[in-house]
Amino acid sequence: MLAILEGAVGASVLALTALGLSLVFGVMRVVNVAHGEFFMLGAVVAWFVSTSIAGHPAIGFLAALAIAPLIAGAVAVLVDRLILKNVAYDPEATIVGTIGVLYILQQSALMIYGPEARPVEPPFSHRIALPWLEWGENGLAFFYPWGLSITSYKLFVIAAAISILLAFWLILSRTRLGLIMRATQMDRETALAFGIPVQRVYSIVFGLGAALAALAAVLIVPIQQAHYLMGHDPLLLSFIVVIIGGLGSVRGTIFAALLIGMSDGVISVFLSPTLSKILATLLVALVLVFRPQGLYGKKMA
Amino acid sequence: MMLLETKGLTRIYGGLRAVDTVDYTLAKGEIHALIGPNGAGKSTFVGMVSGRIPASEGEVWFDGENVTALPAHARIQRGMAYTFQITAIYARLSLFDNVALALGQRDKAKVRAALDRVGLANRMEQIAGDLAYGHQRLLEIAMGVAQTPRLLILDEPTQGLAESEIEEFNTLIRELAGDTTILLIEHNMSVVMALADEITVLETGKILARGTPAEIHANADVQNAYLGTG
Amino acid sequence: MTQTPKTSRRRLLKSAGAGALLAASPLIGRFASAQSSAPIKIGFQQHSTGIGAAYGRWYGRTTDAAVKMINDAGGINGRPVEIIAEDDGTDPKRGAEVVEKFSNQHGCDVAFGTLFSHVVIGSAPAAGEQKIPYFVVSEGHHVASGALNRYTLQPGITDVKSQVQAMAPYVSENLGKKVTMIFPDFAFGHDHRDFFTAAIEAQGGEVLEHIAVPPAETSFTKYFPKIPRETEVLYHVMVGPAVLTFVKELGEFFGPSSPAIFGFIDSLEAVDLASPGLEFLEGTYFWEGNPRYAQADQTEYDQAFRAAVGVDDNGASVSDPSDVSTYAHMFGCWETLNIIKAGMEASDYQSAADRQKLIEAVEAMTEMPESMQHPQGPKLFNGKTHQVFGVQYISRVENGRLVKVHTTSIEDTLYPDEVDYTTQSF
Amino acid sequence: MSLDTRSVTLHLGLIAALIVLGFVLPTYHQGNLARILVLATYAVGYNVLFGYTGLLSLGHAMFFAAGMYGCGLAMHLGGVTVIPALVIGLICAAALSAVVALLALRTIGVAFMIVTLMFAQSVYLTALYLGEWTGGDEGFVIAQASRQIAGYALTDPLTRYYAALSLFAIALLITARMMQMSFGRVLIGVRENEERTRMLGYDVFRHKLAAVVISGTIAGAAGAGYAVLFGYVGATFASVQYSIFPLLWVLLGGMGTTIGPLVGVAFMFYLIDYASGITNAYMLIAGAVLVLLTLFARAGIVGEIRNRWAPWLP
Repeated sequence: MLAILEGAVGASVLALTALGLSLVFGVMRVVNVAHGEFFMLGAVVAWFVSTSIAGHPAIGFLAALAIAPLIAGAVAVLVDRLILKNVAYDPEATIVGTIGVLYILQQSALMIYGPEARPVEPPFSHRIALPWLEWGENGLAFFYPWGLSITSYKLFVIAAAISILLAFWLILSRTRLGLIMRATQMDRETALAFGIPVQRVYSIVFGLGAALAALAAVLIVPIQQAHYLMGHDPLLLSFIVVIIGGLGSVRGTIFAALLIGMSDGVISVFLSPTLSKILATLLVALVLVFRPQGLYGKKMA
Repeated sequence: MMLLETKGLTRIYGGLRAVDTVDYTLAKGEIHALIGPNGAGKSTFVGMVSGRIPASEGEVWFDGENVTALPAHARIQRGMAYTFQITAIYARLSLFDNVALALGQRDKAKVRAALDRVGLANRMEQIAGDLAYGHQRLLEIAMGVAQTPRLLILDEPTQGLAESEIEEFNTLIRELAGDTTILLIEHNMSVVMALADEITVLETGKILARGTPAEIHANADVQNAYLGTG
Repeated sequence: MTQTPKTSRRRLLKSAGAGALLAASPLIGRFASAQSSAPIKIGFQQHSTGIGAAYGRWYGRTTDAAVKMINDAGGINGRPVEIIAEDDGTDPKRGAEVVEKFSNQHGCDVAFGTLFSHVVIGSAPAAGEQKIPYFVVSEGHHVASGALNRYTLQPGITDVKSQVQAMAPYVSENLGKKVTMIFPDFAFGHDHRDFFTAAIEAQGGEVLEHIAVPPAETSFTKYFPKIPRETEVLYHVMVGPAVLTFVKELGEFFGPSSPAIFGFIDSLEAVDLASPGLEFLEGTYFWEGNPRYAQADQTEYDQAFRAAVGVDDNGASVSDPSDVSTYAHMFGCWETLNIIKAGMEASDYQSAADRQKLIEAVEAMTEMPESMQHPQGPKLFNGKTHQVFGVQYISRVENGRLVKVHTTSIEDTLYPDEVDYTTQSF
Repeated sequence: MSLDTRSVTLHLGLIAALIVLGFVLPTYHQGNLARILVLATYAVGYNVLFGYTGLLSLGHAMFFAAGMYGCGLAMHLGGVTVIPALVIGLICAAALSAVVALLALRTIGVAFMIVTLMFAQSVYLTALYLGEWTGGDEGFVIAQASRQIAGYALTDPLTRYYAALSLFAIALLITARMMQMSFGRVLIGVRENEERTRMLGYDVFRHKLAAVVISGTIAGAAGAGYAVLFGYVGATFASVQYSIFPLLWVLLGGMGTTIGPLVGVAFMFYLIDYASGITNAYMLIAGAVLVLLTLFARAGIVGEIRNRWAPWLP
């Protein structure tokens, strides 16, 4: 039970990050290797914002929620305009280019922010603990704290992630922007022919993808810490989630995030954690081998 | 002696029977044209013959052997060759490399000979993608011919060719006839009439008619379904 | 070990080794003249980037302070010391390349370095091949285990095996005998697992459960239900950027009803104890290589050491109180540089040709009393295993500060020799 | 001069130049070049799959590591001498690449990238998990005394240099020759147009399988070579980072060119070595150079030379 709740926290943050990657991948057909660094950027900005604003931690946190995605998005738009546009979104050139961006962002963070892991104070945090119940010799016995324990903030993260995902889904399916994005995703040429400013859509999408990653990072920093190398794992995991979920499928991405977020936690109940990580990794790889289109992807004819 | 035979060959796309229980035979040495309106299932049919597209039902027999279960490359190795409707040459490689891959060997003289048959021998070192579209089609045909197949499947070979090039193409196919059996999908009726020994008309996945060019020309159903529209 | 008189050693070397060495040493070293006032070059392998960067920065500051002290006091053998720092990226491949660069490109006299064990182990073969003395400040057991070579020494910091086993008596007597260990599932954690389990059993205690956490884990709560309920002491050691999460989640899990908790400060090096979420650590115990907070009985040496490096009484930078040092480890750089100085002066080091004499001089060292050169405390060097042994500290968190509650003896840290490097040829 | 003669001249000339360099270079650069040659061997192996066959693997570190651990453990725990240990390393890499290929080649494109990435991650975690033998993240040192072939100490700089050069030369000549033979041209055909290649009667799957195994085995040879020549084996070499390196090197040098991998490795090595001498922020410089290369030299260094001046470059 605890493993599942913890998994849900990780999974909801992962879903947001992966959605950003999936969006970029789906609409622009490029792999953004620097995606994890936008995540890191979000966390680092959150630290700067929350430490420079005095008062209740919630104020700083709210400010960070607004500012961090904006900054990450702005940097991403810059990357898009300066680099991706000029290589015409060629897949290979984009990979090398974004690896370059990755190095630049990482090193800049090291120089400006420093090598330490720094925490951000959560806006609120109450410990919620349920005891473990066991029928013993003397009747029902309570054991603290081996039952369920979690903080209210963690529950908030899950709720926040769900609402952001819902809002995003609404944007994608109900608004004109969403329509334009989906049209561009289907067929770039046709979209151009219909007068859609594809270049601007690309910039928006790339910025939005980065902003989502940054948003996810702001949510997680009160639990984890901001560190200049923290972008590595989210990148790999989002990658895996996007592919397993099926390209461009929001539903698939979220489902895969849940699967990945929970799988090793649950398996590790039975086996040694590292062994279970190995097995979970192999399992995911094999899912992909035998269902290459992903769980929700459409099979290509 | 039949070189190619299909029995109840069927392809279903999401409930739609693109090719519907087609029984078909092709005699050795014949030039056979497959015609029909767009979406009649011609390309799907030859795709299943060559193995590009797996058959939903039915069988393909080639030279007395059931090849239904064989993958495409194994069928090609048994003597089929296939040229694509949409030009599928190696655009970033030289003409030499293109033909050498088709030949399976890097013998300059043989490559030159194959290119010579379509009049491209003097462009051997050029990059294929730099050729004009018509020349790319000719290269595609040269690659098919270079394989010295027993069955050559040509999917709309003359599309995009100029009149003079079509004339050369006709000559080339006539030269091949006899040694090579040819299955031709073609829209250009003058090419069909000039080359084909026999014609099969497909419509909505079924064989509508089969006969000599003259018979097909006279067939009222065909007139209705196909020629009438053009 | 019996100590060979330094003088006779030196004579022996001069007759036997000098000729062969001259032929083998690199060009650059050969022409450095004995009367030279050119600086002694010490290559400093630094974790400037990569996972070890927080340590690297403080190792750098400590090194600069130590060199300033040495140079202010007249340098080594009358020559100034120059530090040539190269980033190893916290990567073993780059580490080895950097050692070669020191030896062949910069013409360094010795190499000196770094914390992370994989970088040390990756670099040691290069040091052995280049025949350049390589002084490490890693706290790994790699040197004393005999895995490395005669050119690699660790004279400035006690190794993990000693640290861990020295904790067992205090833990079993004061905190409890039933221990559950949480450690990272790679070599550093395995060292703790193996050495502490053996040591606590020797004290009549037992380890109920080993909980190994996979590398790169970022959330830990799911491992905590595995802690057996009868646990009296929870022993934790974590490294890497996620350590703070670990401690916070531990607190969230136990709330007010926890067993005694004992941890290695490695989990919180460079982390402010006043960070949000760490209130829970109040009353828990930590191993400290060197007490981060200035103690009531602070020595004059510690005071001077702090001043020289620029660390305040809370273990943070004097210029930025939120910039917390890696105080439990970085003294090793200071002490190691002073040992290089002592070794070079004892062996009358002039040029790269004297590198073997330098190693033999360091091997001949034994007792190192607490002093300005050894501000962390007294030490005993074992020339056979190339490893130093020093007192260790246990502190308790009281009002958000680490207060020293126990100082181990050097004897607590000793264990039988596992290698004799002095029998190896150069 | 015909195309093939020019290619032969280029490769033999390059090797001859490297032989001469071994004598004239200062010790430091000689040591660097030895490392570069071993890593370039890794990149040459990667190039077979990525550059020529068009399959982008993000997991090649597992093959490098298989060779490295196979060879290193045989020497460290098995007490085997260098030559048989190298063979064991090669066998390990070949076996692993065959198994991985059989599974991963069921996928294409991005899925192939991810599957190889995840297999490599499993191999990395396994190396950590078996820490009792592998030393986990710390790794282990191969005893200096055992690193010799027939009395020639591989720890001697010059011997090591020529050993590294031999390794590289073998890999280079094998791949260069392969790319002139039909087999190599078919791989290029697969890269350029897989469907067309299949419809010319080639068994595309078997060619890809062979490409993965050859590529993985050369990568493994580089890993085994690194273990023997530099005496250290550790899990770092199995990490994702070391899967991304060969991709970078090959893209930098020029994918699908025989000498591109060497140029890419050398460029990257000296870029970092040089930049780190000026500033600690050498990653920044490396990043900027990568961005500039993508903007202005998309085909990589050798690729641009081929595009602009020397279309015959193999």
